[in-house]
Amino acid sequence: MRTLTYWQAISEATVQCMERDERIFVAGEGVDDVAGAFGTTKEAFRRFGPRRVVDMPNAENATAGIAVGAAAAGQRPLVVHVRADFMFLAMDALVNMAAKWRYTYGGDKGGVPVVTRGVVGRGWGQGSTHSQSPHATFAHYAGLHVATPATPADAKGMLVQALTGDTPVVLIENRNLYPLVGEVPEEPLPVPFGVGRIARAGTDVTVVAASLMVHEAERAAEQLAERGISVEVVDVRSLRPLDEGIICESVAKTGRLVVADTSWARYGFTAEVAAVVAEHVPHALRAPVRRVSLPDSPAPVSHPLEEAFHPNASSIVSACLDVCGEAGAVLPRLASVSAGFQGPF
Amino acid sequence: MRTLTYWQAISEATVQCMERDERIFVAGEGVDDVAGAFGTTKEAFRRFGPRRVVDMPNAENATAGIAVGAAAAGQRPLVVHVRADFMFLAMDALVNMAAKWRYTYGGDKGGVPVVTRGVVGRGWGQGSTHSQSPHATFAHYAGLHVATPATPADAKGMLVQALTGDTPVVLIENRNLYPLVGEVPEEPLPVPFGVGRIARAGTDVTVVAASLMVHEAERAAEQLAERGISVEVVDVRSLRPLDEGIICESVAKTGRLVVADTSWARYGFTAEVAAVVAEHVPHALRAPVRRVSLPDSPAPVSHPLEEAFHPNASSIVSACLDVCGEAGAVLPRLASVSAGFQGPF
Amino acid sequence: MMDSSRARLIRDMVRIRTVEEVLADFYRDEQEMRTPTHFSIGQEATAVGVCSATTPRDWVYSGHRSHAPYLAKGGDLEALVAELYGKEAGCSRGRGGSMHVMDQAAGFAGSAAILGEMIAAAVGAGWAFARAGEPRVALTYFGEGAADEGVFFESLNFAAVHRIPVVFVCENNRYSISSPLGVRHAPGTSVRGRAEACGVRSLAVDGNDVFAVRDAARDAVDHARDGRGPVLLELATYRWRAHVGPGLDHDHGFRSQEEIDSWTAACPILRAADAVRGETPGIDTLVESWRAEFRQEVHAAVDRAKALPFPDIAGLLSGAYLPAAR
Amino acid sequence: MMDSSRARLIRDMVRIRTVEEVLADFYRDEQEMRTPTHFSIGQEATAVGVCSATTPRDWVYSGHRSHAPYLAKGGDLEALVAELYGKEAGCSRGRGGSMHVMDQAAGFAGSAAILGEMIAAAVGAGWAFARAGEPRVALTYFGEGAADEGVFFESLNFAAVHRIPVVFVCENNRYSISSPLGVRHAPGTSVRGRAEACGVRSLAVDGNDVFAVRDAARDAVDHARDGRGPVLLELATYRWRAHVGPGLDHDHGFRSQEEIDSWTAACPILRAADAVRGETPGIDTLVESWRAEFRQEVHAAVDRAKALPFPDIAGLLSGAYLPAAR
Ligand SMILES: Cc1ncc(C[n+]2csc(CCOP(=O)(O)OP(=O)(O)O)c2C)c(N)n1
Ligand SMILES: Cc1ncc(C[n+]2csc(CCOP(=O)(O)OP(=O)(O)O)c2C)c(N)n1
Ligand SMILES: [Mg+2]
Ligand SMILES: [Mg+2]
Repeated sequence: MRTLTYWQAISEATVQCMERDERIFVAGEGVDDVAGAFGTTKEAFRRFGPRRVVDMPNAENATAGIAVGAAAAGQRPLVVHVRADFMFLAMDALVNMAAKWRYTYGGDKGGVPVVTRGVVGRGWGQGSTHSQSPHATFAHYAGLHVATPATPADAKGMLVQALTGDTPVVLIENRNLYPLVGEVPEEPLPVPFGVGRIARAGTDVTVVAASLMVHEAERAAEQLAERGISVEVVDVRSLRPLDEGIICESVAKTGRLVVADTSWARYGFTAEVAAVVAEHVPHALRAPVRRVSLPDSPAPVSHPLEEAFHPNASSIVSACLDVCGEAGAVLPRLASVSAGFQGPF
Repeated sequence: MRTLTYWQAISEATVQCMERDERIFVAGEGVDDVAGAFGTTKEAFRRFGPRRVVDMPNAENATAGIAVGAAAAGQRPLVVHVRADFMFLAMDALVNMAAKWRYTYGGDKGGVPVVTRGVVGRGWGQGSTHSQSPHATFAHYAGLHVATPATPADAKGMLVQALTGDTPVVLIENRNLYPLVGEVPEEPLPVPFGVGRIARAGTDVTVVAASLMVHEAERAAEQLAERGISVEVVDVRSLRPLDEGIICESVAKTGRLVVADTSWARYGFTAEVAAVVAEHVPHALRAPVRRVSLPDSPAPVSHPLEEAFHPNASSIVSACLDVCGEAGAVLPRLASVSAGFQGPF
Repeated sequence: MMDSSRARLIRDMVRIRTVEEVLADFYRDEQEMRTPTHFSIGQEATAVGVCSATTPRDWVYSGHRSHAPYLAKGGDLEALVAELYGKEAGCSRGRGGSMHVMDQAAGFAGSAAILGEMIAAAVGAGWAFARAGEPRVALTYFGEGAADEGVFFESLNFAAVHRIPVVFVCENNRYSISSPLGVRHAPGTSVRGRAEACGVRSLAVDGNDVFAVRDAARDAVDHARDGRGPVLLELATYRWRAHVGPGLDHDHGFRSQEEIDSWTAACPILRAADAVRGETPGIDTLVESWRAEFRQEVHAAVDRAKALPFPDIAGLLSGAYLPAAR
Repeated sequence: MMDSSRARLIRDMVRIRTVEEVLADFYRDEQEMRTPTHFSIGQEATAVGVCSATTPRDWVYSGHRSHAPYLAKGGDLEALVAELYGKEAGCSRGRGGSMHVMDQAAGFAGSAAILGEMIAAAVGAGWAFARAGEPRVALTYFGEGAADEGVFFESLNFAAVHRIPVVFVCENNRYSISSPLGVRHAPGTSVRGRAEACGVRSLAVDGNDVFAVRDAARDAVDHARDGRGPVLLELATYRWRAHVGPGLDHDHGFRSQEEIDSWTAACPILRAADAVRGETPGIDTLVESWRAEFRQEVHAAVDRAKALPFPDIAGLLSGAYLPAAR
């Protein structure tokens, strides 16, 4: 199969869906500019112009509410935030309007399938308000779907699913994934939400992850393989719906669980995955669960602090060694996926 | 000790703290009106007048940001939302400004100890956007403290702690607790965050809960006691910091865990508590963890649907029976704490 | 003979008044409509005057004070009453309650409990109409209290920049629950001034004069429909009952009896009747007969609603994600 | 001889320009300041003109474009440079970076990355000053892009209602990243018009004329300090560099070379020098000598910053909750 980068896959999904459905339009701050939301909206703008790729005022709350209203009236808005942090300003519209619309009016009068893409991930000393990943916050609320594609194929397929589905969707994209290359089908085939993926098969430890952390987990798995520890990496792909089955089956097999995330532990992704296991297969656990997540502070800027702050392949390695009873072991530090990034932002 | 209702306890804490610290003021929509935020701000308004109990425009985002700015300049704002749902509009100011302020400027230049009270809880067919409890959403973010007092004494003590402490605090109050009576110290003694409480001692099952669900759990425990099942009810009191020790000790003793909450399961309070146990004392579990939470839909209005939607003492009883291997048993239905509520809202 | 369109406006106001008065009594006496309910009694001219200027293909949104716009737009009465009683046959299948009503056939596109939400939604709907090339207009009712919200400005601004066919209908009844406008907006400013500052054409109209409201709304809707951009109507009016629920709030101390009395005297129905009394001396008899007719209609709707089944709790989750079967 | 206050303004602008130019070169060449940096090159008159009208007890906030207001307010240069290099001695101990700087002693009260946040914060600070009975004023810099945000309106409104001693300083440089104002605000409207609509006194001033800015700011600060209410200054200006980072964006296609050239010709330093050349024919020599002096100052600050230690990662969590020891 031909390969694309993650950002190209998103761009292709956008363009193909817009070709097939003229109700789809892209709305976001600067989506028409030279950067084109990390390249993901450039081709759409080139093809469809400003009527369908609309530069929005800096008004995130209204933008989200307008998207809801447009969706209620039959359009299919794709809202893009080049930093997901701005979505806190759209929280009411997403959680109170989009998520609840269909149900609140009885469930039989149509929904508001707005699709919101939010970019997260470490850049270059971006500081406390540009280094967050609010996936768990949105995934807490019934009515939304929240997906976190880790591969170019999923980035395309899940955006296609979102743009052709019935449900309001939040897609969280880690910017460090954009340059990643992978095989991507030419056709706009949807990847359903709620179906996880074994990113790497293994027998000794299960690492459950989403988005960027899937790749960090794969790096960790490679290093651990050399040491004779066989790691299974589960990519949940979407947080809501969540594929409980794939998590439980893997843990039932390996008996050990590490959960890795780019956000804080409390009330987050790592909590939910651990809870699912505690609910369904607690007796499979041969060791306590370990969570790899952010330390309990806001994000710092200074490079050494930033390096210490963000969990990566090596943090996953340590956690895996720990659950395998080799807590003392120290392996060479791995470079994280984002290593080598250059600014200016 | 003399007794007060939960709302009186909040009122008393407010008044006493305002007497002792003239930098404290109350800000919120309608805090000066005849209802006085369920009575909690009436006495403060009577005593201190409109200069210190300030009716705010319906502008939740700016109100929160203004409170942050006032706190940075040395005032101590207490912001009141008669429905916590409005706090989604203040999410950016709470999560990006208040939570991160101290750390982002180096940690040594003072913080912004704004205190935000948000009222949650079922009323009377209030519908999908007035029936939420966003405690887990706020508790996910490092930098905040989030507390959920269940008793009049805690309602007073934790508000005192918040108004005299260094940290921005979100206090979530379930409106069904307001009429509850309990012993409350006369003095404004702080109740520290992060120290849980055994609301009822027991040996067979641990029910971990917060806020209203502590009382539902106590009702459940009573019924189960008659059947010979001894339930320990753990009231975490605050979600951030979270008293992991008290949870783990109780589960280590009982070997069974039910977590009860008024919000959705995914990425919520029930997830975090289960995760803490999976991290620290998984081998103590003699049965899978059970979560009692909202079903995965927005809140309905119609009375029978509302009754089915909201978890209560009987849902906790079922879950306890389940983890005790008596899943088949059916006990008489219990009235929930909110039973008998009359409108109009 | 009275101009039939004038008669129609008065009749529609009488219908809404009668329906709400009867529902308020049932609400108070029975405590069976378990949903917070914001009556528009005293504010019927804004509902009727504006909606009379729309076609069924135009969409109207409102905030929490939803019944009057819903009915004025032609929303089904029985479905509304069933909704208030929480019945499966309710316009929102008992899921939405008083604050979340919808009648798509009539063009009542929805109402919401959170201030400001439907202001943005209406702009989005108007945008959708324009994008699809349909000559339809979106309208949105909100109180002056919602005009405190940032999303109101953001929505005005976007509508002006993109010349969205939307009409912002501000029912300025001077209070947000019990907060007077004076503690929320600075002296010398107005809601319509805010619209103008964003580039939205605006008009301030006596909101208790249904004929003036209708005329202003016609201009506004035409303007929007012709692609000439959004319009804001600031309609001065007054609510007679408490903010929420069937009762009064006269003893709450935030508004004076004189103020209440002067606005009760300015009853939109009375004023409309006065205005046509010259041409139609029998107007009062007419009003009385309408009242009787509508009293019967709403009593029948209540009786029917009570006899209807509640939703089956087996369907609790239905419609949360995928369409619910009806 | 040149009026010493005029000289001071020019000198301050030259200092900011020189510092930023040198820092931009280091940023580009070394890639060691790992923090997104928004230079104000070309916009020095707004920073200097307004801050010159404040006392150290007045507080100034800004958005992401923070260095110029920070320096104009008297913020410590070495602490700023150390912050950009991520050092423990930085003004925010390496935690905040370019977008989160603070110098409390100088009255620079903070800057933030999220649009609009510091508009509300400044209103809160002004409110705090008024509540404490202190004759202090809060000021807040923001771009016209932040004026799209609802919180801007909410803040204007609150400030007007409560007559908060706050001055809103809008640096209208016509672009939000690459979005021209025309796609974000409707024709015929202005930022100051929005302020007026909320009841905030306003003034539009040529933001590249430092003397005009200073005069307007004096009036505004006096007005606010005297308890006569908030003021908004809309200052037309232009940024020369790219939105973020040390480079140019001339090839991005969203602004014409003519536009750029005309604004480069309207350089605030050149214009100020022109204005005083009559009284001070030696102004150009003076400017050159200042440049040299400040070049040395900033080079020294850079050298020092590079030699300083990074924060100890053992202190990663310190200050998240309780005060951090320094
Ligand atoms: C965002 C938000 N803030 C506060 C409220 C609480 N609230 C409900 S109705 C209301 C009064 C609104 O006044 P107005 O918009 O003038 O409408 P009116 O009730 O006068 O018709 C308020 C403050 C809310 N529903 N949503
Ligand atoms: C709430 C929010 N939305 C969007 C952004 C992204 N953003 C950062 S700077 C900027 C441009 C703002 O323009 P303006 O306020 O005019 O300031 P300027 O950069 O021109 O000085 C934008 C859109 C942000 N930081 N915060
Ligand atoms: Mg009102
Ligand atoms: Mg700008």
